[in-house]
Amino acid sequence: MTFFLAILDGLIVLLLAPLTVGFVRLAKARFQNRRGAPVYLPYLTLLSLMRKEMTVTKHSSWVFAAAPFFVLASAIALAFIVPTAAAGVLPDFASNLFLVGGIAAFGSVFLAMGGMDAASTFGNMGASREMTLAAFVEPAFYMGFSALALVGGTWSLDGILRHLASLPWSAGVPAASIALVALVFVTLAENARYPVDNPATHLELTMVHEAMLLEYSGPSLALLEYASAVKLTVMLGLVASLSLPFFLIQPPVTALGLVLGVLALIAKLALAAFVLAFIESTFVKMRFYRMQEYFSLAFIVALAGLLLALISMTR
Amino acid sequence: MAPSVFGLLFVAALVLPLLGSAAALLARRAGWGNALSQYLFMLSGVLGLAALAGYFTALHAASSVVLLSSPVLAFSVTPLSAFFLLIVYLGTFITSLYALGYLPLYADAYSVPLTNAVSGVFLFALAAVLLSTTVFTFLLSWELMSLSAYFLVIADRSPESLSAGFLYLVMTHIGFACLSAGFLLLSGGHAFISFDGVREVARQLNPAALAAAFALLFIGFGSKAGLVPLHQWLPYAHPQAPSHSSALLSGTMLKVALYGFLLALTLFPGIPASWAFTVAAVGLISAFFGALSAAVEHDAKRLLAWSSVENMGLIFSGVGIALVLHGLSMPLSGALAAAFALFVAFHVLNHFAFKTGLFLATGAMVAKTHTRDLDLYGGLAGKWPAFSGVFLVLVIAAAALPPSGTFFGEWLYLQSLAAALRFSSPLLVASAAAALGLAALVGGLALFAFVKFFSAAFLGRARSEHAEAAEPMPVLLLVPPLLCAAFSVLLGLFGLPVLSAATAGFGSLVPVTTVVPGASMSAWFVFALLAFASAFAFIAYRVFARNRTVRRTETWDCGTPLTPRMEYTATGFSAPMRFFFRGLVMAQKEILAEAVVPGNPWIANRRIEWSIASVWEAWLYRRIARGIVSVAAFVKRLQNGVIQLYLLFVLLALIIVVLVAL
Amino acid sequence: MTPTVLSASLLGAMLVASLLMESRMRLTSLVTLFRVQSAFLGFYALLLAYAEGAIHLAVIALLILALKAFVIPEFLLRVARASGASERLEAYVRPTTLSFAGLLVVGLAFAATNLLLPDGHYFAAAVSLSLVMLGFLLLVSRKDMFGQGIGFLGMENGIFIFGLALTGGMPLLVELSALFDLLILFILVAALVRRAQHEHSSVGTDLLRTLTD
Amino acid sequence: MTILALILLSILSGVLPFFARRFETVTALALLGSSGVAALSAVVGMPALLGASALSGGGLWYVDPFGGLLVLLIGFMQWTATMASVPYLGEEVRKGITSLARTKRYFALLALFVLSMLVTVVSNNLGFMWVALEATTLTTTLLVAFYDRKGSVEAAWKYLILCSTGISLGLIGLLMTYYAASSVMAGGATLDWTTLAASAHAFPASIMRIAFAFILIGFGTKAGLVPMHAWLPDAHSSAPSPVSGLLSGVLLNAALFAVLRYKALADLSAGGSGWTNGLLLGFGVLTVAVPAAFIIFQADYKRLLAYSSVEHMGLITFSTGLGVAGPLIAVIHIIGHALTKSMLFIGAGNILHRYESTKFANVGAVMRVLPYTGAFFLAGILLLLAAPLSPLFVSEYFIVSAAVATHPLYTLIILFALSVIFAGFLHLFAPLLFTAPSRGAEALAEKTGERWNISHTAMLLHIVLLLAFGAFLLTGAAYPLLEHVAASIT
Repeated sequence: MTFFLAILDGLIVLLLAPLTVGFVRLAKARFQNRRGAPVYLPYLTLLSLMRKEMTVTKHSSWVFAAAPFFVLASAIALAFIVPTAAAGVLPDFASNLFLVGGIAAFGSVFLAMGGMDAASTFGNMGASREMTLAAFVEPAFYMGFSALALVGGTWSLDGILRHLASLPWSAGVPAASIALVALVFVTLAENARYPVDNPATHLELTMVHEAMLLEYSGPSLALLEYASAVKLTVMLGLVASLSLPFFLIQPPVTALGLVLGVLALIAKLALAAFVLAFIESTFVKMRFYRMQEYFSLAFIVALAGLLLALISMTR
Repeated sequence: MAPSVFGLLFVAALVLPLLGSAAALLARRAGWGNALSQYLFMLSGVLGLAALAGYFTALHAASSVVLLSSPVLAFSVTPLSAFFLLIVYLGTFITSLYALGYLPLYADAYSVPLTNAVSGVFLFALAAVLLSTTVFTFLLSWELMSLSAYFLVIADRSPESLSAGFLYLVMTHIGFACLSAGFLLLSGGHAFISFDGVREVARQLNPAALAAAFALLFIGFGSKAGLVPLHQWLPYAHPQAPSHSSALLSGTMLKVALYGFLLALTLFPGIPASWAFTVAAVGLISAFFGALSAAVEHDAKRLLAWSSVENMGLIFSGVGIALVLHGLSMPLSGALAAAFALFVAFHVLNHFAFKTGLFLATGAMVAKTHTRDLDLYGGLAGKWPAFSGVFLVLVIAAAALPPSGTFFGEWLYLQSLAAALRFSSPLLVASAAAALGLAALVGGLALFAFVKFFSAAFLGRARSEHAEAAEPMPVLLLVPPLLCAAFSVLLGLFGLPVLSAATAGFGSLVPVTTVVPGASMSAWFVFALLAFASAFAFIAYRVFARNRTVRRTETWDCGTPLTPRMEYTATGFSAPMRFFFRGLVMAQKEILAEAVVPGNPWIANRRIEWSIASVWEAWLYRRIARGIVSVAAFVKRLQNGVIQLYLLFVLLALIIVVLVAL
Repeated sequence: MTPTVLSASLLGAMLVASLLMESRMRLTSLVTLFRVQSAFLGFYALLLAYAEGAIHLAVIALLILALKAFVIPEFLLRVARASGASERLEAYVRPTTLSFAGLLVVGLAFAATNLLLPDGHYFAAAVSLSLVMLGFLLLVSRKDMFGQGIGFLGMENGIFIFGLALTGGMPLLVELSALFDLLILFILVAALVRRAQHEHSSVGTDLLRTLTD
Repeated sequence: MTILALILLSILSGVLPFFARRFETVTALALLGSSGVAALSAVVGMPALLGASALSGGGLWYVDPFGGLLVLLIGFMQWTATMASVPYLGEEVRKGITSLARTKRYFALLALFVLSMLVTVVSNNLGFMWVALEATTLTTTLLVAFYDRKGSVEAAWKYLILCSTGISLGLIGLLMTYYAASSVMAGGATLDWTTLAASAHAFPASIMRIAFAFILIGFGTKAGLVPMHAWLPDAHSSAPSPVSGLLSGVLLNAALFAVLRYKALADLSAGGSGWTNGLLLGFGVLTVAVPAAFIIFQADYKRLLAYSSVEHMGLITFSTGLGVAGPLIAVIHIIGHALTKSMLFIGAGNILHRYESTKFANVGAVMRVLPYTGAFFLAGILLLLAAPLSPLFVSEYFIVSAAVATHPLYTLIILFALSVIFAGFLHLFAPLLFTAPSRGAEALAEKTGERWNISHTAMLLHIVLLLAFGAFLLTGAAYPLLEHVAASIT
């Protein structure tokens, strides 16, 4: 029974991914006093991209063609092993936090290789910067999640979520609050949002993630766009459900509980998208060569989270 | 197999390399000389593996097989040495298979018979170090190993390899001096003493002597394993050797240094926490410097050498932390110490697999493109699709990405460190947190280095005629790296379960490895997950993508026609790293502008000169060298040619000795 | 003049001779003083031989008189004149300082003797030790090869007295071969002096400073 | 009786070449003579080495196992030195550097030198030993000044004056020992070592200590101990190479042999070897450390080999002072160093003739230009730097094993000095062997290649003997025999 719930949790995320991106774009538009496109527009763009013809540069090799599949595979794997709507459905070895870190790195590596194979300076610069960011995000990523693990008592995200859900809100979440802030830093860096990277531009000096997608077109571009959408949804969903561990789908589930869970997830994703849009509209993008300040800040916040977790645990 | 039979097998495997080198010398005129010696080496590898198989299954690796026990020389197989012998014989087999196709390509650069003869002695010495059970035999075979490695490094007699060989042999000799002093300090004056004897003698030694002996042994083995600050020879020496030998140097010799250190640890009655902390700290610092230098390096083989420094640093820090935890008596410390020991064993195997494969593959690449500078590579994936596929698997293993065995090794390491955060003593938690942060950064830097290596070499357009005119890759040079890649994937799938089963003592395969309750990992699940996700993505593509026509066009260049020189080279790729760590890699960049028309600053030919230097070499090595030189210059003034002064020396000595005699 | 007074005065004469040798800056005067010293040495040995009735000692004494008083100095002067070496000798310091240094050395030697040999024949040992030290001083202070050669021979004389004073002389065969060695040594000194004079047209040792480091 | 025959034969082999007129007959006669001497010294040395020590010639000669070993070494090495001298002088005669008369004088002096060394080692009478040691200096002075080169007179003069001064100090020491003996022994003192050793326990310890002081400084000058070593690099580098091979290889050990004779007497009189060991250890460390400074940036490879001899003498002296296990180590090191160093000098001779310069800057790519000499030279360097199969590896291992527990500071100084010397050797000899010289590289083209001559046979003999001895050490059987030899030193 829990096996189906895990598959369901993954599928929900896969379906909702373009919706979250739509939410974020809508919220940002509204912040900029624009009407913004309808929320379901990303679904349509992906489908239309799928039907377009692909133009591939002569100089690229098989790596350029294979990269989108691996990037999407890593995103899909993340969707299935990171709990968003459901809790207590995955065994310990399935959602170990270091496994999540590894698979995220797997995805960004192939994205960077795709960028490098395009033999254009834009892609190369994007790949070089992406790999630098991936290298610097790891300490903060693992320290933040370890702080959470101390609070949750186990190293599998699913177990942490289940533990937080079982505790009254005041007991669990405050202890993990600083760690969650660190995770927000990490999420922004991992998904190429402000202040690390500007997702909406094609200006070579400010784009990192977009630069690597520059050479892709047609179905490959769709796969890559969809993969980044899924990754964004997974991480936003995780942070949201960790900070608001209510209405989660627990194993002895009833039909009502299921529907409520999905709706709660949609609400949480909308809220998270709104917060993300708010951050993106207020913060300015940091210069790439000041990135070590950003990541050292993230690491220090994670350490503070660890300290708080230790104090709250021993008390 | 009865014990005596594979005692014979071990002896055969030990002696065959010497036969191979003799054959190489005797048949130096004949064309098939190289082939004959390589086959003999491979035979020794196969026999060794067969003997080990027999040893592991039949005796359940509990007791040791004595091969020779004369009062001076004594060889026998012990459980600890059997594990490392596995690596030596695997390495022998694969590198000799590779040398079959590789050495004929370099018939003019290396004198093939001599190189084979020396590598035969080297292979013998590697196995002999592992098999020796008395201090004298150990030091004898150790010195033989170091010396034969020197002759492999200077195989092509070029000035760079001579200076690299010089630095290597001087550091090795200092290490050997420390080793002999350390071992003999422990054996208390007995010249011919077995390691068991040393254990008894060490028990009665006073703590100061034990501390001095440990320091000496750590310096000796650390310098050989390439730990900071005695690592500077490794990035110079390994690349200069022929590729199949540098694969052996990096893949196997560093492990023998680790074996020596582990053997030395068993000799001490007890390891205080302060020693273990220093080992862990030095290990982590070496890992950081190794990874950082690999990230900014643009010479292919030197990058791999730096990555060896990083991995050996990680392994030694694993040993250090295991020792610290072993000393504690807290609830989880026992399980965590076992986890780190498992990490050391597993990472040794993983590093052997991917490093040997990478060195062999890079050797093939350098053989075909005649340059080692990554900035001149590019577009090789198009020319050698199969080869680049194998290389990608090896790079994934080197960068510790999920499906590879190294990822599960890194997981063991980081997971156990995170689990150590729960201990109560603040010092332990602080150092565990620092170690976790640094280890994660090291993982990131290694990731950066190997992505840079793969993409600069294989992707994009050829940046020079070296890469443009790369000849097709012969199969013989492709098979050994393929074997290594396969072995690394196998390690990923079965490595952790088999090893934890072996160490845990029961026979059945353990699908899920658990470090502490709540922290477990199953290799098969990860493979299944990635396979399922890739299938899912492919099916999504097949279902949704109606129009699958592909049009090959020029890369989008917004107007200005793109040339290969506009691509990011490996140096360009690592520019952010050089900027962020400019203090540590001592990066200097100068843009020199000479005005075309004197007096007119605007029109000028600009030239950029940039350089990175090793912090250690600048601060530590040159300082010591300058100190020795100044002392030598001072002492040299004694021999100034004036006979009257010499007579005064004699008189002075006489007076002093007579005064002593009164 | 009982034998002991006679031997004491002979030893005193030898001491004075070698003290004077320290400050001689001309070759001929240095050689003559060396002859005088060796002659006294020969008589002292004869006296001892007569006193103890040791025939082998007498033979040795006569040989010393023959060799050290006549043959060697004569041969040295002929070589010096044949090779055209300059008559003037040089030293690192002025002659007066040399003689004061000689005095200091003799004082030290006398003081050191009772440290080295608390119960032996004190005066003879002291004189022999000072002769050795004076020879050494000559070796160290003189710049030219002649000075060093003569200094070395003076030291040999000192050691010979040391042997006589302590043990009444070594067995004949050993003494003979020792003297034979001394003769060969002197021939070599002469040969090297001639070669040096031939090559550098000077016997100064400051030209012999090329082999450094 | 056989010793008398040995002495007569060596005098004969010295005189023989004078009767020949052509160069070939001179060398043939010299070779014949030296082979005879080698055979006879084997007859004298071997029984003493294996069996008990033999007193013969009416108490004049005394050959104990250690003496026997040195006789054997002298016999073998003068044989290979003469073999190497034949092509060495042949080349010089062909180039007109040396006249036929000089070659005759060369072989005569060489034979006399060998004779004096043999007498030093076998004489029971300490007076005779002193005379023989002085004779070694005298016979080799003209050999050091053999060539008319710039530094040879200077080297010979320094060699003569310094060594003779040293040996005179040794004479004072001998006289004091004689004095100490006569004050105690009833039947009148003799200079025979065996009788002295029998009653040495009664000698007054204070006088014997001062006597040993004089002996150590006196004969130490001859053995090249620092600070009395200044003559050694000059003399050994300006002498003809085969002779400097003998000088470095075995003459230094003969001088140390003399010192050890007196050490035995001093130890017996003092009732314990603590005091003398302390002195030997101190001088040993000094003699290993100081040459390191000269070896690092040495410009002349013959001087480098000479400094290396000083360093190895330091190691031998240090090991003799290491108490019980000491003499065993000294024996191994003496054999190892003697054979290796003389071979290297023979190789250096060949290199000198082909490149006509002893400077590192003008010499290079020897492995390509002189294939045989290069290969043997490389093997020699490795054996000298204590490569695994070399006897020096075993002896240096034993030194560290015996000394690290009791004298940690000394061991660290020695290990550091050895590392510096190792680095210096490698830094200088690797380019010499492998890369073309900076100056005169193009002139090498037509000089490449060499034919196998008798000097290569000599070098090969040395290497085979060394490797055999190294392998013999690896089996357990070597150590009882070596203990037997070492026991006779203390």
